[in-house]
This record gives sequence, C-alpha cells and structure tokens, in this order.
Amino acid sequence: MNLSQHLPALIVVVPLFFAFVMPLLARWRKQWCVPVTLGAIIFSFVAAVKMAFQVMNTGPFSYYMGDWPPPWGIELGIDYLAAFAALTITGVGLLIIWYGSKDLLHELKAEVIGWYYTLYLLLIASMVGIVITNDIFNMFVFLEICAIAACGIISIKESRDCIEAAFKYLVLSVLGSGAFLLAVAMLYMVTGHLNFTFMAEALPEAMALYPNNLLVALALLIVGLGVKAALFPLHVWLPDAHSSAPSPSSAVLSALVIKVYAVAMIRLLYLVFPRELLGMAPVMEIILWMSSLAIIIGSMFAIVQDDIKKMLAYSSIAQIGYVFLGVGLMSESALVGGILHIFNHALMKSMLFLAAGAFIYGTGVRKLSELKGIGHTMPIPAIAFCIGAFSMVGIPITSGFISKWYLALGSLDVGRPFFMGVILISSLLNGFYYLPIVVNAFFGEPEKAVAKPKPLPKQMLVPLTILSFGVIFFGVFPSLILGIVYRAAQLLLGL
Amino acid sequence: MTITEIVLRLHANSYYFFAIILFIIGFHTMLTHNNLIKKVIGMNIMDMAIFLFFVAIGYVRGGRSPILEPGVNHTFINPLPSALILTGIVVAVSVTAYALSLIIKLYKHYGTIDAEEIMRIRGGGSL
Amino acid sequence: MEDVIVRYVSRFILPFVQLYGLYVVLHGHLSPGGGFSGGAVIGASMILYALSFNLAAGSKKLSHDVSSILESSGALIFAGMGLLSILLGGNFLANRAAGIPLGTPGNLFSSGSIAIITFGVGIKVASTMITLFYSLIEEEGHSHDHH
Amino acid sequence: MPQLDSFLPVWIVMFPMVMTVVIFYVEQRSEKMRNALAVATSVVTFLSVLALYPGVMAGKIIEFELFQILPNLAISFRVDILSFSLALLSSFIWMLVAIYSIDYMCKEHGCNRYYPVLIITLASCMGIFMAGDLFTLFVFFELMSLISYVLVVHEETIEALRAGYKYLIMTIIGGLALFFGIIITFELGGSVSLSNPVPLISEPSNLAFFAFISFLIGFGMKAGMFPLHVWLPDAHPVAPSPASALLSGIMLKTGAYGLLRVIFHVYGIEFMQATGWTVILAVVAVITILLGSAVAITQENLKRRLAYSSVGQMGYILLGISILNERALMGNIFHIFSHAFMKSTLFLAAGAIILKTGKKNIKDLGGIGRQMPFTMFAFTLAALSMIGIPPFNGFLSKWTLSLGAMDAGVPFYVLILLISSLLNGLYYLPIIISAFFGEEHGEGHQHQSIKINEAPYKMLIPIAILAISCLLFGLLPSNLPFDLSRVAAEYLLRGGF
Repeated sequence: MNLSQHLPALIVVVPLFFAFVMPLLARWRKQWCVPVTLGAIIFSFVAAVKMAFQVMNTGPFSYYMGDWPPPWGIELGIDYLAAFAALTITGVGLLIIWYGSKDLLHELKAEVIGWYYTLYLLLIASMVGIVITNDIFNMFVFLEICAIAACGIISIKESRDCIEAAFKYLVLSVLGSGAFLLAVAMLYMVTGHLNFTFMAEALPEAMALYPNNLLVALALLIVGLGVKAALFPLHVWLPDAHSSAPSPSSAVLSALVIKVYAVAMIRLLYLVFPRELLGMAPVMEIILWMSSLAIIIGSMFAIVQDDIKKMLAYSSIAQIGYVFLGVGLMSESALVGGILHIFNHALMKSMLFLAAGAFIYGTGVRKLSELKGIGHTMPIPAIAFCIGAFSMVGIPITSGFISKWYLALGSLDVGRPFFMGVILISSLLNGFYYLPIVVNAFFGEPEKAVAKPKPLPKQMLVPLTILSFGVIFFGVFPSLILGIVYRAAQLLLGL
Repeated sequence: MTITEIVLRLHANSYYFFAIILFIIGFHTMLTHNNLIKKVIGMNIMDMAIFLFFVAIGYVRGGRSPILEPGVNHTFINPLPSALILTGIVVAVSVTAYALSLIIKLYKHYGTIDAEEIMRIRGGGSL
Repeated sequence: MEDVIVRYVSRFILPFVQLYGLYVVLHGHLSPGGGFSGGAVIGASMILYALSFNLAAGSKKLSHDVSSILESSGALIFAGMGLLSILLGGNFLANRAAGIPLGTPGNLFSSGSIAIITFGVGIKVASTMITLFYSLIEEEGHSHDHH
Repeated sequence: MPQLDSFLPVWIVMFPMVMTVVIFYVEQRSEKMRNALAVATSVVTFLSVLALYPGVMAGKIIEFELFQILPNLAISFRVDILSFSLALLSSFIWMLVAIYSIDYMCKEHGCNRYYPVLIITLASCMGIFMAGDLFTLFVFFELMSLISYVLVVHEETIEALRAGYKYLIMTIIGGLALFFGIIITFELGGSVSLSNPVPLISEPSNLAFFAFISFLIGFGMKAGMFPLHVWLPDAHPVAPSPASALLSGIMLKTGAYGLLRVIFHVYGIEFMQATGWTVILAVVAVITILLGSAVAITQENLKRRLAYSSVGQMGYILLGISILNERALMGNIFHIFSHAFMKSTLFLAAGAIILKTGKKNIKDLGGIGRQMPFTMFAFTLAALSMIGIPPFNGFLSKWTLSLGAMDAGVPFYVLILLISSLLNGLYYLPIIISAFFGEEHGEGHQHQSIKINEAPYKMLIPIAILAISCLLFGLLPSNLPFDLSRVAAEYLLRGGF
C-alpha cells in the first residue's frame, strides 16, 4: 500500500471522515475536537503540498475512484489549478480554524462547538472536492455540501441576523445549485458524459447540432456559479451573510468559499466549453463588465459602511471581481493575475477578518468609528490589519500588488487599458476606506472598551502573524507560487 | 410549422415541457410568496422539476429498469440519470430540512414567518 | 395523541414496514432501491411510531443520542469501506480491484463492498430521518415554550 | 575592490533599515542610546555614500541585482553620477537633521516613533536614489511616501490629521499613477530597468503618452507640481520642523529625480525632443513657479510661507527638466542642491524659533533677530540665497538655469525666473527686516522680561553648516555640488550611460 498515490482521494476523505467522527467526540471527548480537526486539516494540507510538488514534477495526474476508469467512474483530476487551489484552501483553512479554536469559545454556545468542527471539516472537504474533481455531477454534490456547510457555519451562531442571513444565503444557494444541475442535465443530454475530459471532447460535435442547448447550459452555469461566487449583481446575499457570521466563518467564507466557485467556473469555461461557443455569445464580455461593475460598486458600497465586518464583506465583492476580471480578459497574464488573486485575496481577506474578529473579541466593538487607537492597545491585530489594508490597496511588496500587476499587464496585453483603469480606480477606492481605519487605529486616543481590551490568546495571535507574514512574503517572493499559477494558466489557455 | 406539428413535437418532448412548466411554477412560488414555508415549497417544486428533467433524459420509451436476467433481452432505460437524481433528492431533502429548521428559528426570533413582516421588524434590508 | 385506531393500526403495520425497509436495504445491490430508499422506509417507520404513540415513547425506543451516533457510524461505515480498499491495495472505494470477494451475482451476499456500503447508507438515512424529526420537534417545542 | 563597490548600494539601503529595527528595540531601554544610534546611523550612511565617490567620479556605474520578484522585475540597485549626487546630498542633510532633532524633539511626545521613522525614511530615500529600475524606485517611493505620513501627522492635532489625510490620498493617487506608468512601460519595453542601453519606449503611441502623463502625475504629485501641490502647503508646516526640513528639502526632490529618470531613461532625449511632450511639463512648471511664489506672499504662518516657497522652487526644477539642454539641466540639478540647503536652513531656523518662542506667525516675529541673532542670521543668508542675490548658491543655480533657457531660445523663461525672484524678495525680505529692525509686539510683549536665548548648540551647528554651505557653494566657482551637477548633466544628455 502506497499512501502517497491515494492522496487525491484521501485529501477529501480524511476531513470528511473526521467530520463524522466529530459528533461522537463532541459527546464524549470534547477536548479532542480541536486537535483532531487540526490534525485532519494538517493532513490535507500536507497532502496538498505533496500533490503540488508531484504535479510540478511530473505533470497533471488523475485518480479513479473505485478503480473505475472514466467515463464510468468518478475521476479526480489533479492539474495545476486543482493543486494550487487545494493548497490555498487547506493552508488558509488550517490557519483560520486554528484561530477559531479560541475565538469560537466566546462566539458560540458550548454545546454547538463540536458541530462547528463537523461543519468546518465538511466545508474544507467539499471545497477541496470541488476543485479536484473531474466529474461534473460529483462537482454538483460537493457544491451542495459546500453550500449547506457554509450556511451552517453562519446559522450556528443563533443570533437573529445570522439565521436570517443564512436563510437568504441558503435560498439563493439552492437557486444556484438548481441552475447548475439543470446545466448538468443539458450537458449530459447532448454529450452523454459527465466527465469533463470526455465532455470536452464531445462538445464540439454537439455544438454543431444543438447550439442553443449549450448556450442555455452556459448561461445557467454562469448564473448558478455566479450566485454562489457573489458575482455582481448576484451578490445580494453576501454582505449580510459574511458580516453576521462568527469571525472564523466570515474569514473562511470570504477567503475561500466564494473563490472555490470561481475555480469551478474557470475550469468549466476554459477546459470544458469549446472556445468557439464562447465566441458565439459574448460570454467573456459579460463577465468582464459584471466584474468591472463588481469592482467599482463593491468598493463604493464598502466606503459607506460603518460596521467593520460589513465593510470587509463589501470589499470581498470587489475582490471577487478581480478574479473574474482575470478570467474574462482571456490573456495569459490576466489569467495568472486572476488565479493568483484567489490565493492572495484568501491570505489578505482571512487576515483582515481575523484581525476584525480579534478586535471584536478583545473589545466587543464593531463600529469603525469607535476603533480609534486600537493600534496602541492591540498592536498585533492592528498591524496585521494595516498590512492587509496596504495589500488591498496594492502597495508594492505586498501580495496584493503582484496580482494587480498581472491583471493590469493582462488588460494591456489584450489592448484594453480601460480595465486597467478600473483596477486603479478601485485601488484608490480601497485606499479611501482602508487607510482611514489604519490611521484611526494608530493615531488616536483609545476610548472606553478600546482602551482596555481582553488579552488575545496565542492561538489567535499566531495565525494572524503567519498570515501577515505570508502577505509580505508572497509579495516579495511571488515566484514560489507563480510557477504553478503560470502552468495552470498555460494549461487552461492551451498554450 | 403547423399546429399539429407543434403539438406532436410537444408530445415527443412532453417530459421536458412539463419539467420546464414545473420549474417556472416553483420559481414563481419561490420569488413571489412572502410566506417562508411557501418559499421552501417552491424551492422543492423547482428541484423536482429539475429532477424530472434529468430523469427524462435517461428514459427510453418502453424501456425497463436495467436488471440483468439471464436469457431475457429487453430495452433498458439509462440508469445513470436516475442514480444521479437519487443523490439530488437526498440533497434536496437535507436542504429542505435545514431550511425548515431555519424557519423555526426565525419564527422564534420574530414571531412570524412572513418575509415582509420580518423585513419590517428589522427595518430595511430584504429577504 | 391518544387515538386507539391509529395506535392499533400502526402497531400492526410497523413490523411489516420495518421488515420491508430492511429488505430493500439488504437487496440494494440486487434490485431497485437500496440504502436511501430502504433507510427512508425504516426512518419513516420510526417516525410513525413516535407520532402515533408519543414522543417520549419514541425516544425510549431510539433516543436522540443513539440516533445521532448511528448517523455518524453509518457515514463512517461508508468511508471506512473506502479506506479499507486502500488498505487492501486498491484505489479508494475499489471493490474487486482491491481483492474483495464478489460472490455469485444474484445472491444476497455478493458484490463485495457494495452490500456493506448500502447497509451503511441505510443506517445513515434511517437515523438521519429520525434525528431530523426529533430536532425539528424539539425546536418547535422550545419555540412554543418561548412564546 | 570591485566586489565591495557593488555591495555598497545594498549596504547603504539595508543598513538604515536594519538599524531601524535596532533602534526600535533599543528605545525601550534608553533614550540616549536611541538618539546616539539614530545619529550614528545617519553618519555611517553618509560616509558610506561618500565611499562611492572615487568609483563614481571615475565614470563607473555600479549595478547590483538583489533578487527578481517576477521575471524581468527585480529589486536592483544602480549608482551613477546622478544617483550619487542626490544620495550624497540627502544623506548629508539627513545627518544634520538627525543631530538637530536630538534637542528639538526632546520636548516633543512620541520620540520613540519619530526616530525609527526618521531612519527608515532615510533608507527608503537612499533606495529611491539608488534604484536600478523603475520598480525598485516605485517600491521605495511608496515606502517613503507612506512612512513619511507618520512624520506629517506627528503632532496628532486635528489640523495635522486632516493634512495627513490629504497627503495620504494624494500619495495613493500618485502611487497608482506611477503603477500605471510603470506597467505600460513594462508592457511596451519588456523591462523597467534603468540600465537598458536604449530607452525603453521608442515609439510614440497613445499608451506611451498615457504613461508619460501618469509619470508626470505620480512624480509631479510628490514634487508639488501644480495642480497636485494641494497637499504640500498643508502637510509640510504641520510636521515637526526637522521633518519639514526633510520633507521640503529632500523628499520633494525624489519626484524631480523620478522625472529625470523617466525622461532620460524611459523615453530618451530624442524622443522627448521629437514629440515635444515636455511642453506640458514646462507649462505646469511655469504655473507652479508663479503660483507658489504669489501665494506665499499671502501666508501668515512662517512655515506655511516656506512651504509655498517650496512649491515655487520646485517649479524651477521642473522647468529646468523641461528645457532639455545641458546648461538647463546643470542648473536644475544644482538647484536641487541649492534648494535643499536653503530650505533646510530655513525650516531648521524656523524650528529653532518655534522651539524657543513658540511663535509661528510672521507678524509675531518682530525683533526676533535681536534675541536670536545667530539663528536669524542663518535664516537671512538662506533667504537671500532664495531670492537669488549673488554670491549665494541660489543665484548660481538661477543663473545657470537662465543660461540654459537662453540656449534653448526661450527668454520668456528668464522673465518668469525674474518675476519669481522678485516675488521671493517680496515675501522673504519683510521677515528679515522686521526680525532685525522691527518692534516686538503681540503676545510676547508682556513677557519682555523673559530673555529668549539662542537654541542649544546641537541645533545651531547644523543650521550654521547649512547656512554657510549656501554661501560657500555660491561663492566658490568650482565646488563639489556644482561639479557633480555639471558631470551629471553631461552624463544624462549622453543618454545616461
């Protein structure tokens, strides 16, 4: 038995397995919940690292569930994009739940904390599943698990806002899933396959016979995944959901969950649908304009918010726009920028949400206007927030700069400097809402609750520090992650 | 195309046709009703429409369920969509259960399951 | 609910319902149906019991705790069989390829791990139905207390 | 030792950065150690820059690539004569300011924030001047701009915070404009290195024009170019005086330096002459000169008046860049020197006055020259130099600039310079006259009995050195800054190689 050859399955199954063990542990061995959860995610993370190395050394590989080769069995395909996304999900996911192991204690009732770990592990497993599966129906199943788990980690905090936000999210998510399933049906109807590779082979022929069918499927896919990824104007659920949830949930939702759908969309658009079909309808144009609007309007909404988490949530809408901008431009650099931004934004936004969570944990203050002087009393989260803010604005030597660089380069490559203007304007808008917070934090006298915060436990400080270090590190040495991103983009574009 | 032709084509594609009608009914219910329970019902109708659509893809007129018995040769339906939809139904059941439990919680907090009423109590926002 | 007819009838049909559910679960690999359908039948039977007698009686037969343990273990059986295949040298969830004996097609004990997985799914579905029912009922009770 | 040479630029940038961290730790223990370390760091930096002198004067260009961030996008260093001149100037003034700060800041709050920031801005400023490509330049430019925000809002008054916010937003706008320019350059030229043998952009196109405008906005914002100067008169006066001296004396020049690099390395002189895009620069420069000088007259606050004067003076430098011939360039680079000396003298002297008397408004300064003769004397020297009276260095730079303008056949510019000098006279001379001959009045009148002393010698010495430099570099026909400017101008016109 060679364990390393089963990693693609194990990376999903191990968190899934422990997700089901967790209710039992929560009943009898409460103190084991955290170590077991961390252990399961660490395992997935190590597996993801190993797979990333393998894919870089020997190229994409696949794994057949139950030894059934495709088109009969479910195939897990580890290509560059999948390995990259799995690495992001498990790595950032690990840090978030490490932080959460302390933060949740004050946000949730003691009896539901065990369930939180179940949901979290399910969420991680399903996200990894979405990015590595090579089978569209399998993807649908993971999408549903992901949707329910994501709603679950919001509604588990039983406040009015959370329940309501979770319900809204659930309804829209189900709509999205429905659209996705309908698209799967349409595709299966004309190709007879569920496996991406086989589907992609059969599609050109099918396109000649049933072009309308495919266009409808494409539209449904974009709407379905767009709702889940909160692509403007389908974002209405996001601000409530991400701001009311417990901080670790907000972090994982904003940093990872919405990105996973973007990865799914990238895979479907670039690898499954024939390029001619994308030419038939201005799909990419639509995505481009939607993402541009998302970038600008998301930032504008963020400016007027006074709740720190709501502001971050709106900022996520803008940031997911960057990812889709990279997808829509269809040039190598832009795609690199878009994919890289998945990683960079995961780092930044999780850090920002965790820092916001730390503020709330320490002081109970959520209003931006009351956070004056927090930099004096809670320096580490404030510095992390500051680094995150700079990265959001795109100051060089932070990772945000690198993704903006590639996106801008990409928009110049295809001769559309307009979209570069969009990026720059949004960076400016980001500056408008992030920098005053930073300034307030460091140049103001702390008042009331801010003056005497609860001390933060190590479990919360260390992930924050690692994340902020990561933002700087991947801003200075992006080449470590760029190798795999480049190959992913080249594979997607068929270069 | 004459009327007859249209009718004939509709008849040939009747499963799809009704699936789409069901879908629209479900979608409409979901969007227009304020009662949250009705929204969930609409959601289910919509899901069922999709399932019907999906299963209809695999159906072969006159086909039987594919149980192999030695010596008997039949036309079989394609079992794959049915198997997939079983998964879909499971998912729909869990989503429904979850949605209902959320509605119970909402009722606990607001004392109503009317979306507009909840909106009014909250003052702004939409559900 | 203290309806004699309902109680009598349900007591009369419950064994048949459960037996049928069990049959469907165990023959999942041979005939239409399987873990989900059979599990749903079994779960429904338990719900019927709890409805026609009362919640306390239902809980005595199968408490919320036990049902949630069963729920976890059902899923664990599924995942465990998958991992077993890896231990035996096949891919995840591999059946014959991992060297699990398949038996004679058409027999009850055949088709290797599929039968066991179906059984696990049956447990999972049945217990999930019951857990869902309990959870919703209890929640409802709470909310009535609340108001 | 060629090895040592090529590491020197890295050392010069990295040493203050490392020392920032050291200071940050030391200052928790001892204030004395902190001050000593800050001064020592700036001295060592200055000496290290000086050590480059033999190599650079021999015409050597030191290049060193630290590491690549992305393909063709590296953090690299490159020292040529222009870099060297400005680095030398900056580190010199930084050294004096660090010494000055010890006594000036001792009564201020937040010194533990001030010193590390002072040193890290030194590092980033060195980084700007020694950058080997536009990207490195951009990185250090942003670093300096953002960190000097802390200097601007040091007082933490509402006024300072408001000015700081304006400054921050303008910085972000400038940074984004630079980003725009750099990325277009990268797209068109495939690289942003300054050591490219040919200019990076050789074909005029819309994109190239966009890039030019972006660079103009990005660097012009920093240089206080009209209409992007709005932050400057607010931000400079509210900072502590030593910081104002650096902001006005050195940090403004990074913008001019960036423009020089862009015009001579990214586009090349032929390109600029062919397209005539520098006309835009010339127009805004003229407006900047007139506007800065004219508005300065109306200012009541001393430091604010000095800040507006900086706007006007930066206009000279920008005008010099736009003329594109040797003597104009020479005058322009020399004016960078002159203005650095003059304006730091003025701000430091103003600082000494504020420290001793707390008077910030010009009308209160009557008779101050009798109480603080030494400080006011230095102030006078610098102010006269500012007006352009021979034999001060301000005169020499204006003279050379005017010659350049005549060479280029635009005597109109000379007229502008004259008008502006006249205006300078209008706002500097009254201060001096009232300081020495005016009657003391205002609030200070009641406290006549309190004898106002000169500032401590640690503050006077830097002021003295700077004031004497103003005189010296104007008086001597061949001095180091002038030679450096001449060589640098020749070097740039050769195409920068």
